[in-house]
Amino acid sequence: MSETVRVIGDTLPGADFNAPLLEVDDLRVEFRVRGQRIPAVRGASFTLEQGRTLAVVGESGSGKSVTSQAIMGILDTPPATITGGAVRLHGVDLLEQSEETRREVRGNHIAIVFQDALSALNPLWSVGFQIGELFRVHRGTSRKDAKLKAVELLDQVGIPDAKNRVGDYPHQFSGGMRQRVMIAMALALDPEVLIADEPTTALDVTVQAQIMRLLKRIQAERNMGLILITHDLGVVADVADEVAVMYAGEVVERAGIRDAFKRPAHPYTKALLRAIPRVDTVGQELEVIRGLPPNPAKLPGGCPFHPRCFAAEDKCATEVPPWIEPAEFHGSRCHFAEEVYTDER
Amino acid sequence: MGRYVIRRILQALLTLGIVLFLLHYLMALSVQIRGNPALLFFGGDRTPDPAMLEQVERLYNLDNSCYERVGDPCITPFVERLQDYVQGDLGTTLNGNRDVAQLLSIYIPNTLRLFVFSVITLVAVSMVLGTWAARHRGRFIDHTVRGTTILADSIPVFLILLSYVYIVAVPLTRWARGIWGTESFMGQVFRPNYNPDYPWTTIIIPGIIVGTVGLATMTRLIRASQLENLGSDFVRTARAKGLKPMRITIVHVIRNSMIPIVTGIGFLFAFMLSGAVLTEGVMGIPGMGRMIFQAVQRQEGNLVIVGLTVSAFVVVFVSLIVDLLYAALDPRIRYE
Amino acid sequence: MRRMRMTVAAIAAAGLAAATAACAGDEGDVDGEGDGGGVINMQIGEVRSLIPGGSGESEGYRIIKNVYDGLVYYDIETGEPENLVAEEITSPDNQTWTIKIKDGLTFHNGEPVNADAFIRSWDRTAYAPNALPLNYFFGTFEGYAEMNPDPLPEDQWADPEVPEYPEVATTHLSGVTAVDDLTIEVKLTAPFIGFPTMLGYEAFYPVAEECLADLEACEATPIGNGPFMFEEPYDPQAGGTAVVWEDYAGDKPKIDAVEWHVYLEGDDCWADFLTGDIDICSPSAADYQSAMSDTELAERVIQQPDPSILMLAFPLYDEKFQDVNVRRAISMAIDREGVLNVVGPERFTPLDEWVPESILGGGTNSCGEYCTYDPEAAQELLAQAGGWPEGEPLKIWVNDAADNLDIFRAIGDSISESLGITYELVPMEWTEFLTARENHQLDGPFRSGWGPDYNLNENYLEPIYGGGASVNDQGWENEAYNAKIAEAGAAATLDEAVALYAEAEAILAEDMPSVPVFGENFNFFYTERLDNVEVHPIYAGPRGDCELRTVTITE
Amino acid sequence: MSELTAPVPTTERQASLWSDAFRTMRRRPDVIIATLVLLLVFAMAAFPRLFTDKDPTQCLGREARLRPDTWFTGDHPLGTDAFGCDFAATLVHGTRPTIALALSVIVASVVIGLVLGIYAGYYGGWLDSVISRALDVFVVIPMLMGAILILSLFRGRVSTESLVETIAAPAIALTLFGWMEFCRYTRAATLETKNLDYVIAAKCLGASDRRIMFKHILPNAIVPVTAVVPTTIGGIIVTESALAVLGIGVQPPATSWGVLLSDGTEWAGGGYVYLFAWPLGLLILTVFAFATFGDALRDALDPKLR
Repeated sequence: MSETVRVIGDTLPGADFNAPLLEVDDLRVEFRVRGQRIPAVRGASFTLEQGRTLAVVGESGSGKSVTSQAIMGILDTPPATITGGAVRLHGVDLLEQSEETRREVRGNHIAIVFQDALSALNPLWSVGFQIGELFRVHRGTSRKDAKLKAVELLDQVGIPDAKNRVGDYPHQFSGGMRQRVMIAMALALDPEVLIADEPTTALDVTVQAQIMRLLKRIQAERNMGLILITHDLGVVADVADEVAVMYAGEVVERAGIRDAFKRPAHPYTKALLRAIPRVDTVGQELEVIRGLPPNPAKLPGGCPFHPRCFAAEDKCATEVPPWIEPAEFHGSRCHFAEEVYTDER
Repeated sequence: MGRYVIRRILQALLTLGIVLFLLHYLMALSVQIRGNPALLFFGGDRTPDPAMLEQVERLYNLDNSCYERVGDPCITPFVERLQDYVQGDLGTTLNGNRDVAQLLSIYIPNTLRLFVFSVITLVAVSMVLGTWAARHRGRFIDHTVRGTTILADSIPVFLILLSYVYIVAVPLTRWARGIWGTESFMGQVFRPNYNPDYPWTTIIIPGIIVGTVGLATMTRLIRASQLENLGSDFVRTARAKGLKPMRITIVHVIRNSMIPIVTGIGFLFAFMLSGAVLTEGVMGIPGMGRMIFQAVQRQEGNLVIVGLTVSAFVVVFVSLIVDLLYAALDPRIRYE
Repeated sequence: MRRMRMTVAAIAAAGLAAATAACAGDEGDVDGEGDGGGVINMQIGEVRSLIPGGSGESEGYRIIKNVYDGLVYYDIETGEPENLVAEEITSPDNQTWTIKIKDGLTFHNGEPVNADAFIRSWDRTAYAPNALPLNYFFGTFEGYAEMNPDPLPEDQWADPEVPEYPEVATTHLSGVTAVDDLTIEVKLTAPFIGFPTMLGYEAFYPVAEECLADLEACEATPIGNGPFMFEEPYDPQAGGTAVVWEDYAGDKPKIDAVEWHVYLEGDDCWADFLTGDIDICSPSAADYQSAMSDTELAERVIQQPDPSILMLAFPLYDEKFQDVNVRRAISMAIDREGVLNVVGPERFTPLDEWVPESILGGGTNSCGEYCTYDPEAAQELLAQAGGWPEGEPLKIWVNDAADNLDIFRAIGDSISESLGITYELVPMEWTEFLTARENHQLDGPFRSGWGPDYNLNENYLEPIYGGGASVNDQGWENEAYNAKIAEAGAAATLDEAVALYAEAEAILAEDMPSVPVFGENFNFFYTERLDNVEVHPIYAGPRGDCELRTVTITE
Repeated sequence: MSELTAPVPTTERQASLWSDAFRTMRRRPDVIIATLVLLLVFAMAAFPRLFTDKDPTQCLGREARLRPDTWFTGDHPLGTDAFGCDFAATLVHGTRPTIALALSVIVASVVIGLVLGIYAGYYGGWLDSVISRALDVFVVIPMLMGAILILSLFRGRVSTESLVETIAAPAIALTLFGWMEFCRYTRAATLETKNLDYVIAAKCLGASDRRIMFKHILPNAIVPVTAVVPTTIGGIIVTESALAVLGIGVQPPATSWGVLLSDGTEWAGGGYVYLFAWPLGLLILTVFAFATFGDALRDALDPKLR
């Protein structure tokens, strides 16, 4: 719907509009700590189309946040290093671009909403300043106009009395409102891809729903691609179009949201789904996944999930499972993907 | 805010009042235990006539009998002293009968000038080093900066001064005068002693040397806060906004790092006052530090009390300013 | 940002100061190109007062002696008083003195220097309520007692612990009268042949009427009658400049002006001397050694004895020191050369007399062998006297100023090494030391130093050892000695008196109530721009001075 | 300073905090070197006879300032000092007063600070007000100035017979103006800890105030205090030398590094650099070792900022 027709070629030379909006291909990230190399992301692949919502789901430490930061290009290097793969925006591999181009891409094309808005906003500057800063830096807008734009944005994300609150500091907002400020800031330059990294984790349940609705609405209005990163499958159900489940730094299952919920093809996904409290399971005992998430420095051999897997067999401990697609647009990294998909295991 | 300031000021006044009384009591005790400082008036190797001594004692309010009884807090002279102070009469010195207020008007500016240069040095050097170390955290430069500043802090400042005066200053001055001439800035700046004809120029070097007091503490503070800020979520946000590193540093890191710097200066100020005692002594700067030291040596009770109260006032005042600066720097802090 | 501005301001201010100084230099001929003139830069300590009678310390006197002219001036060679303002000083009986003043002399402000000028100065100093440090100089004058009364009887005090004094009714010394405008008659309470030698001292300088009218102004800008005068006020913390008085009647100084730079206690002028900012300076012991090894610098040194002396005195009220042989043993146990090596050679000279050579009547070597280091003889003497109490340390009492501790530690080390007894150094703060010494509370040898008030051997004998056992610090009394002192005071001529005082010194030497240790030395270095540098042996100040009346600037 | 906060306390966490700290420290080469230096200095203080067989009180004026031309051999391995005493002996024997002074000041300050801080923080109310006010009052007078004031005003006859008498006066003066930092940390830690669940639990179980204070709160308070102790010791050594140079610290003929330095500064200019360089080197080395150790300890106890 964007009224401003952007000339993408200006800021992203070589853009091909027939290519997918965002394509992450076998992305690999390592942390180097005290001479030790710890893999954080070990081959993440997924694709995002315009106007669609992709949910990236996983436990903490599964590499989903690192992936999002790698896409943004804001990993702390060192200790993190991208060791392989590609992040393609309109077919252009961002990893090969100069730092300057990447800076232009940030905010202009891809924006991110962080989990904890309190620490993600600078406590010493007013929210108006922090939103306006984007216009001033990227568009050269004057201080006054930038402030007007900020008011407009705050209004759009549903902050009441935005005009008067634009000069307030982050600590003067409630948690939900602060997250709205964060979203307003991400939307400022009308990006094509919005990454929301656990946007509701720190919030109350009612507020969570409001924020999710807001994100959905905005995504629809602006026809953006939205990557929703969360550890909570429950949040994803109503919002996402597709889901990518991550475990131990790799995508273990990728599917359309309905398919994934109905017929998961990876034991981990299945276990996650069973752990969601639902109206129809009231009275039954909730299942929990046994064991702890693996230490990325000491991953188990074979399938990294095997020590916790209900379906594991001997070969799971020795052989790395291949990518199996039991159905169209539905893949899983499990030796027994077919069986799990068909609910034989 | 206003209420907070008033409460802080009242608290500060109470502190100063207690300091004033304690100092008075210490002086009284010292007179009671050690004997009469009026003897100083006569100086030299001889014994004054008792009648003369009495005259002098009367002149300086030392004739109160409480000075004969060890442990007596001498309340009456204290009240008289306070009355005099309130009326703006700071009294005179025993040695030379000088007006104390007039002495302060000479000494205070000198010490302030010294502090101007030392604060500039301290902040500038520790900012550069702290930022540098933070950027290269855990690497060789970080360790080197840390080691060097700790080493610099381990060398007592008066020894740096003495080495400067005795070893470096004379050849440096001669060299500079050979090039730029005696009356030039360069010809004066390296002089081994303060010179009242060049009150700013000849105080630069001692100021810089005093500025090394607390360098390690300050650098460490700045490094830590820079690290905290550099690794903070809001800096990550700023990067996600596509800001240039320079802008991130200026807008999002430095202001946040100012807070520990302000604390650090407030904290180190007291140490600088100590440094001033030695520096002013070695470099011949007629300032507060040296005045207090000599006054204490000569048992110049009045001068000690006035001098230390002024110094205490400065410390209290600085800490008040620091607290108020907090509020100015950090919108989260609002004193109620 | 504000700090930045301040730095800029600082540099600007510095530049300005440099610029103005340079301008002043052009006018005042600071660089002194050729033909004499120029400004000499002198170091000075903290000055107490610049009005005669108020200083009483070397630094004030160093300025006063150039800004004022006294009745006499001490000859730089012989040390004898020569008339300066006085025309002649005579007495028929050494008790009533008549002083005639030269005609036509004035103060800087034009007031005449006459009998009244002196009398008003003396009255001011002698008047007890003024509490001036040099008050005691008038103790021998008739009428002093009326101006310095004894305290009231104890039962009349309001507070039993605070003595009270009667009002002093008179403001004039009755023993001093102006016979005519230019003649003063002074009556002393006892004959004193050395009276004229006292008159060169600060206490006896004249004071202008205008000065007494506004003491505060006069303190800053003294109104003197000497060759130098202040145009700008003198600042005791920063110093000041005195220029040559154009209308000075005597021999005018060869320089244009003198600028005094203040070095307070603990400061050292040496570094500034090396950079040429100070013209005369005395180095510390360590700096002295390096200075003397610089051949070029070593040519510009003035070394001569200073009349100040250092002694180790005995508490004769303590039973341990009753035997003269103990006192002699301790004296002979002191390796004076060795101690000198510790505190810095040539700062002192070993002393074997109670009156130093530079003083009228001094140089008698009266102590002789007993002031010579001889550990064996010392041990023998100590054994004769019955030895030293077993296990008891010899306590040496000193006041902790300057390098006293170093000197007496070295003395203690030496005694301990020679006699095999342990010693303990007891440093005391000055006022406390003074009180303990006077009240005879010390139980071991103590420091005793003396600098002369005037140039006569009497000044080293009477004030220190006279007055009887209860009065002097040693608790020493010898009738023959007291008689000799009295006889000398009444002598007909100065020469006769000097000889009699020397005899008194010999009596003192027999009893040895104190041990002469060192006479002090001047070691003054001067810059190459100076010439004809002379140092007056009396009151030159400890850290460097010269005769400003005769010094020249060459360049 | 403010960067130190008490970590969440349970007994095991305490134990692991200390052992973690110990383990981290053990691995750092700078800490190992600093520890070796400190051990050497302590050995010199405790057993001076191991390092020299000369009597430092035997001094011959005529032999004053013999330069150490024959390095480490001969009669005077480091030459003689300004009084003709063997310089090596003086230096070694001067270590004990220096170290003893620093240690006694730090022990006294820490004890005073801990006790006052815990009482102020635990009981609050008027006790807290009084102690906090005292803190304010002492804080406004810097340590060196306070020490100068006390030492000069009450300077009198000082005996140098025994070690205790030698260091008593400066030790008291420095302690008087040295306890505040520890008190402040302890008070803050106490305030933070006293409302924690396990302390309240202990209270409910009827533990006495004293038991709670010293059993439960003290272990927490001691963490920030310990972290500043080594650096403070270095500071005390420096302050002592400053006092000695001003002539009001340890009184000669007793020696300390400060006294040696103050003699040394006098003679360094005259070409006797060794008189200045040796005590200076020893002092800087020791203070540097303390500071390095303290820096590492602070890091180890507060790993966030490493």
